[in-house]
Amino acid sequence: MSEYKTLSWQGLWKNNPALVQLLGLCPLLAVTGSFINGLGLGLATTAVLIGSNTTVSLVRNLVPAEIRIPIFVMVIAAFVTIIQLLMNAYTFTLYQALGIFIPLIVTNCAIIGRAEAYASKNPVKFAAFDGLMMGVGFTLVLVTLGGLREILGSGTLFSGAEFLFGDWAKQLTLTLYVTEHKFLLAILPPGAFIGMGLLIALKNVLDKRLEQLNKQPAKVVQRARITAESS
Amino acid sequence: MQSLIDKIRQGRFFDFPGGVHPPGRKTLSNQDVIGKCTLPEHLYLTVKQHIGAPGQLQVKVGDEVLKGQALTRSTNPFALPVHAPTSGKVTAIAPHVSAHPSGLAELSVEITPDGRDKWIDLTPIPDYQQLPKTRIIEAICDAGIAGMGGAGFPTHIKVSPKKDVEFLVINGAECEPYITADDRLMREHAWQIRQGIDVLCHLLNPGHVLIAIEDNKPEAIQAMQVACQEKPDYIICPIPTKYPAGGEKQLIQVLTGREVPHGRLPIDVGIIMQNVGTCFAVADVIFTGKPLIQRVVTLTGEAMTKPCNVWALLGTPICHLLKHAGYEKAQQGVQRLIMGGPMMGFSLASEQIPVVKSTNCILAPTQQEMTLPEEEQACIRCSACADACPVNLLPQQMYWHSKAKELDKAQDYNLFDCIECGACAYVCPSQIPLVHYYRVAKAQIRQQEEEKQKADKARDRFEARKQRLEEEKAERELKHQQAAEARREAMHKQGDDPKSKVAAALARARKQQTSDETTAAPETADKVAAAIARAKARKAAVQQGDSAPSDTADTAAEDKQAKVAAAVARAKARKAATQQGHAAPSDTADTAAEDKQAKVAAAVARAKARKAAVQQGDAAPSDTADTAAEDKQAKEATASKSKTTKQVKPKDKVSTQVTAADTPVKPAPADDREEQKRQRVAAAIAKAKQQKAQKDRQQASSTADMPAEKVAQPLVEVDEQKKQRVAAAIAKAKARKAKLDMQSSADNQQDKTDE
Amino acid sequence: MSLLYALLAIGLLALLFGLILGYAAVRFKVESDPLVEQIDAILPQTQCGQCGYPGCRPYAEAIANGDEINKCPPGGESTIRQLADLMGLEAKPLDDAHGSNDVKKVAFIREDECIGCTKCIQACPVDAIVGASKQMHTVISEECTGCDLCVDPCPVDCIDMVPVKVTASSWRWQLDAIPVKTID
Amino acid sequence: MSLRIASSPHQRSQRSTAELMRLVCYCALPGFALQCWFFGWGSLLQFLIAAVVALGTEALILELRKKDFEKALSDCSALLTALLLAICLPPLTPWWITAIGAFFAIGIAKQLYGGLGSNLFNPAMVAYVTLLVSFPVAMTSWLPPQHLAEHPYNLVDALSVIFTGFTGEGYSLTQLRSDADGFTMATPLDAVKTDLSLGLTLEEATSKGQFNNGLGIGWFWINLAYLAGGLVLLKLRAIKWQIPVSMLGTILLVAGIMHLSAPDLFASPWFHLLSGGTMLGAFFIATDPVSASTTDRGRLLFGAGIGLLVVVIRTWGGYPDAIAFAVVLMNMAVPLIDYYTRPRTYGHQRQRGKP
Repeated sequence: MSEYKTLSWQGLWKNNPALVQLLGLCPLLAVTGSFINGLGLGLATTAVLIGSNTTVSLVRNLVPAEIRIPIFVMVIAAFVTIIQLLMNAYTFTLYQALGIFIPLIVTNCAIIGRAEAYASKNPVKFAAFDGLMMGVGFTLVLVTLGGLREILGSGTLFSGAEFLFGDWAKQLTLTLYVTEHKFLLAILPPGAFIGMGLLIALKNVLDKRLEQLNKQPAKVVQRARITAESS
Repeated sequence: MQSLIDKIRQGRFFDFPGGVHPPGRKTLSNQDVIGKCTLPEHLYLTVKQHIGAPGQLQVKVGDEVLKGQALTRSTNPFALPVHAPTSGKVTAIAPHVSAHPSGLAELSVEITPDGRDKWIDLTPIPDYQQLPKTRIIEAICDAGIAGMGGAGFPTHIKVSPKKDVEFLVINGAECEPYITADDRLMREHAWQIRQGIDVLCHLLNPGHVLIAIEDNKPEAIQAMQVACQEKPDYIICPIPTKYPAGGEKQLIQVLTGREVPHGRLPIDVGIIMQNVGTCFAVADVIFTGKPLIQRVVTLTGEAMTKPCNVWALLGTPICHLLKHAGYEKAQQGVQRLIMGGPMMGFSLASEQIPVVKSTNCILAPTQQEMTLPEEEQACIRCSACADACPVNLLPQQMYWHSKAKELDKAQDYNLFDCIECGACAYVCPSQIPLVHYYRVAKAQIRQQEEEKQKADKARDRFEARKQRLEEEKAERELKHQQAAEARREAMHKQGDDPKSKVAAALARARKQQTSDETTAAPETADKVAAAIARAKARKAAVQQGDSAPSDTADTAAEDKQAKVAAAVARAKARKAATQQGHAAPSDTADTAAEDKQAKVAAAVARAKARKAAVQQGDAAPSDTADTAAEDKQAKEATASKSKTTKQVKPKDKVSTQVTAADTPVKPAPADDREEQKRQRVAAAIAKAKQQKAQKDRQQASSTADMPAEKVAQPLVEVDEQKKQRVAAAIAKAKARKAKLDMQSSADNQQDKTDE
Repeated sequence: MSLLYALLAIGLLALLFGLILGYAAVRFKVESDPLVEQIDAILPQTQCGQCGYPGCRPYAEAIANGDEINKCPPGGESTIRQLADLMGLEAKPLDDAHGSNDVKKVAFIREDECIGCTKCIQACPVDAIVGASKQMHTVISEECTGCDLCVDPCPVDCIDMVPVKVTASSWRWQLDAIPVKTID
Repeated sequence: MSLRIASSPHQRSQRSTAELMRLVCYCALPGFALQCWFFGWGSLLQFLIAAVVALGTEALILELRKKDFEKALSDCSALLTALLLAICLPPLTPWWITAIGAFFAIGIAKQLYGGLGSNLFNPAMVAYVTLLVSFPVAMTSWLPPQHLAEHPYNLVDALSVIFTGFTGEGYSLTQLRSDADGFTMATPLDAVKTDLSLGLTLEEATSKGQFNNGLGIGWFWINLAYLAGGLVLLKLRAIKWQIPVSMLGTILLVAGIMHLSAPDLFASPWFHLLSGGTMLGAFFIATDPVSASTTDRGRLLFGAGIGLLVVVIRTWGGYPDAIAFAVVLMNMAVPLIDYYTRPRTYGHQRQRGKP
């Protein structure tokens, strides 16, 4: 159980792929113009992560170390293709909105990173859970950033939810304010960078607080004797 | 080439980049002739006043010295002597605060003048042109002449170059604001300076002599022109006034357009530079024989009521000069004194700092004329510093890196080419003390390099040691192997004769013991014991507080207890020995040889040792003296053993108090056998004693010894500190006592043994 | 059919790249691990053991294998910074558990108290103590790294760690630390 | 009483950072005054808003960073940033846009980078670019010069428009911008750009009302005023000549060549030099010491780069004026420029590969 707990903590916060490892920044910054876009990409990435982690873990003992990376890439590519086709079939508008970033999940370092660093060394159940948590962590950052940018840039939230969830979700769209002068910067790429920077800063601040809260009592390390004392 | 000299003759000079124009304020002090100063009460001559090595002291406290007498001797090429500036008595040779930015104390000779001002016999060499050059250079060296411009480089090294000298540059630029010492010197002693230049020319044989004077000193220029009239190859160069035109490298650039390559000396571009003050001093030496004992010092600043130039004896404390110039601290607000000019001088930490060979100015500014440094603000990268830098550095980059301690990057920006002229900090609008950052960074880099070297050396030594230890170990192992082989061989020869084995074992034991004895010869052993006891006492004193041995009654009781315990131990050991059949410890089993006697002996010894150790451990605070007593007992025992054995040869088992070791001795057939055994027993006892003593030391304090019974009574009342001291004393006494006791109680012991 | 071609092409490419990679792996093999040497060169070589390893080199090896870089009190901040640069890590403050970066010290033996036991000689990692059995010992302060390993073994406690005295040449422009004499 | 210990040099020139900043402010005043004269009170109000927000932000963030903000505020750098920003903003920009700009300039572009001296980009220009990108309409709503305007406005109107969006008489900003024919009056640069893109020749484009002999009315004088202020700065050695000279020279050269090659398609170099923020940029913005190059050769390169970018962006870019973009882009190149233009230190020979 504690392993699951550690994995959750690592994936969601401590070793968050987006905020700490800074992996997969390209899709992260590119598609987080709105909450739903972020959510869509996040879910897709999560699905790929779980699938690839599970598969990699399953075959981990069969794969020769020398060619593991190409094999991982093949596995990931396969899952990405599956996801891509699924999205093409069921959430076509979103698929179009996300565009190239769906196929680009293949190159998302977060995925191959987890496959290499974790899944290839651990049993299936942990690997799958790790994929889930990393994916959720990534998704959380995506939706937070997407939500922030959407609120600042267009004054709405959850707009386009119908693309992901179907027509019923149209009513989910919240309009927070209407203005003649929209804050375009938030929607534009610089806004993504600035927002991302601020999120990372926020995380660091929180981490510092946490650290101060549970400060470890000072330990003293035994000094090694270099040379023997005389007998 | 010719065109260059033509250009110089026409007064067309080059320029160096950057530079600043701080207000000169030279008229403050250059109005009057150079004055004379009265003798101070004491003179402090720092032994090392130049770049290089200090000279070797020639005088001792109490010596009478004459004016001009050498106080130190030059022992290597980079050492310069210092001379007594007046006649008097050497009253101290001790560290005195020195003319260094750090204000650290350095070895100085304190002279109390006798007021007679009596010269030593002088030997001028006016016929220097007939003498060999080495003779002149020697005279210059013996006169202690170092560059008087500020750096203090030994002049005799500078005037004996290995290369041809194209230009001899005489530096009279004096670009620092406020300072007028060279200015006045040129105005008043141009003739003698010229004579000094003649001497230098004789030594260096330069192509041309350039006398560089900033054009804000027209009188000095004129005076020098007059003095050099008959020397057509002496060219007076009135160079434009700009700080730091007087810097060696900058002056070379201004005059010749040449640059001294990084890490090289001016002589590498065919130039030698000497300060006018140095020329004057050289002339002094050659024509009057006077060594360097005084120099012109500018006393200036608005806090001086009578700013002036003065001939100051080396070693004169600053406060004496300040008095001369009418220094009024009330005018200053915040007091500060600067040695050197306002751009490169350093602030003084004490008024007792003496004048040294490179002291050209004492500056006491008021707050209005030099505002106090404000708090440093953020650098706005205005690059005013880069524009002011005379060597084309990027001061702000160096500042960033120095501040961030990125020393390698700072070096990458040529930090070490900085001449610390202060132009950058002068212009900085953010009040950043840039030069200070560079100095700190330079010092850090030097320190790091030093540490790196030291670390490399330490690594080498560590590895060498490791290797040595390994070799030693291998050697030892080899020896052991050989010994083992030898033994095996012997065994083969003697078959399964148990005696030989025993003999070998005994021989080993004996060897060990003798070696023990040699290392711990009785006297040394006592000393060592005393020392160890002392140390323990100290340690105990530190740890004291919770341990209760200050209680005398307790001590006494424990002492007794310890004795009892020892007795019990002995008894038990004896018992063990007698009952060895069933009570033999398991570990004896493996050593159990065929030889019963040997087995018995070993078992007894071991058992006793263990028992004793355990017992003594229980009887907690038994002490070293006790140990000594036991030791003595043991010795006594062994000593009397032969007697005992003789006396009680057909002894019954229980009747005697003889040490346990005696028991197995009983059936011993031969004398030498007995001897061996005795030794083994003694060894065992010694071992036991040692173990016990160790345990004692760990838990008990030294107060719990026999003499403590007498002394410890007052301990209960006295405070902790006293207790500790007493404890230490006791510990020391204890060892002595133990020795005495050993002898005095010999009879007693004998009785006991006999009992 | 086209599927077959695609598979064939991919397979051939995989084979080709595999061969190149395999060749490169043999051809450009790195013989030794120079990282340890580099780290060792940065460490101050006091051999004090405060890092918990018996000597600087073992610690260097430990760092190369991923141990923390902030365990060397004698090296202090500058060593940590250099290590961080070398290892591509972030510099962090010295770990207090290993002691603090004190002023530089050297051992000094109070010679009249020395009993000549040679224990300190055996404890000194750099052979900076000279002396023989029953002769008094002395420290070659030039060689002493200030590790204070000799202090504990001394049975008579006659070894002191003395701060290295600042001289004019080793002075580092600590202007604010200059004691200023008061004038009246 | 004890002796004061300090590091040399003990003497210092008396110019301080605050003085330098104030000097720059003063020298910008004539141009700013002219701007107010031509385009109304709005600019002054913008300055006040920007100054209040900028100083407030600076104080707030310094407080958060636990630094002494009184001292930092007194160096006038925030004030200068506010002034430069206000100069760049259209006079009747809604107040909150100005506030966002000022906050962005100080909070993001300056303090997040470490405060005065550590910012990589010119804060005022970063803020301007941010606003321009975020609110393109509001940021290009320049009024016609007052004497050409259909509805000249007074101080109260300005206040009202800035804070509510309408004058007291109910005119909106768009109406204020319209000329007699109901067409909005763009800035000369904007107009030229639009017209050229519509296929008109330069001559046709510049024949409109806000042009006078091919140069924009008002802008011409304003630029001259900034030029004068800049010359004073040069004279007082507050800035160095390299950046303005190389920047204006490059504009002249590049625009000149282009104009000569196709007079109908490319505006004349004089038009480039004397419209928009060219002079302001050359003397007041590009010379910001913190974000500009610090070596002499570097400054020449830096200025030339800005000049080139200005012409290029004005001609082919999507926004009418280009000073801000050019400056920010070149700011980015400063560390590189500085590294490769290090001066040769005394006694060092120039080595190949290592300048």
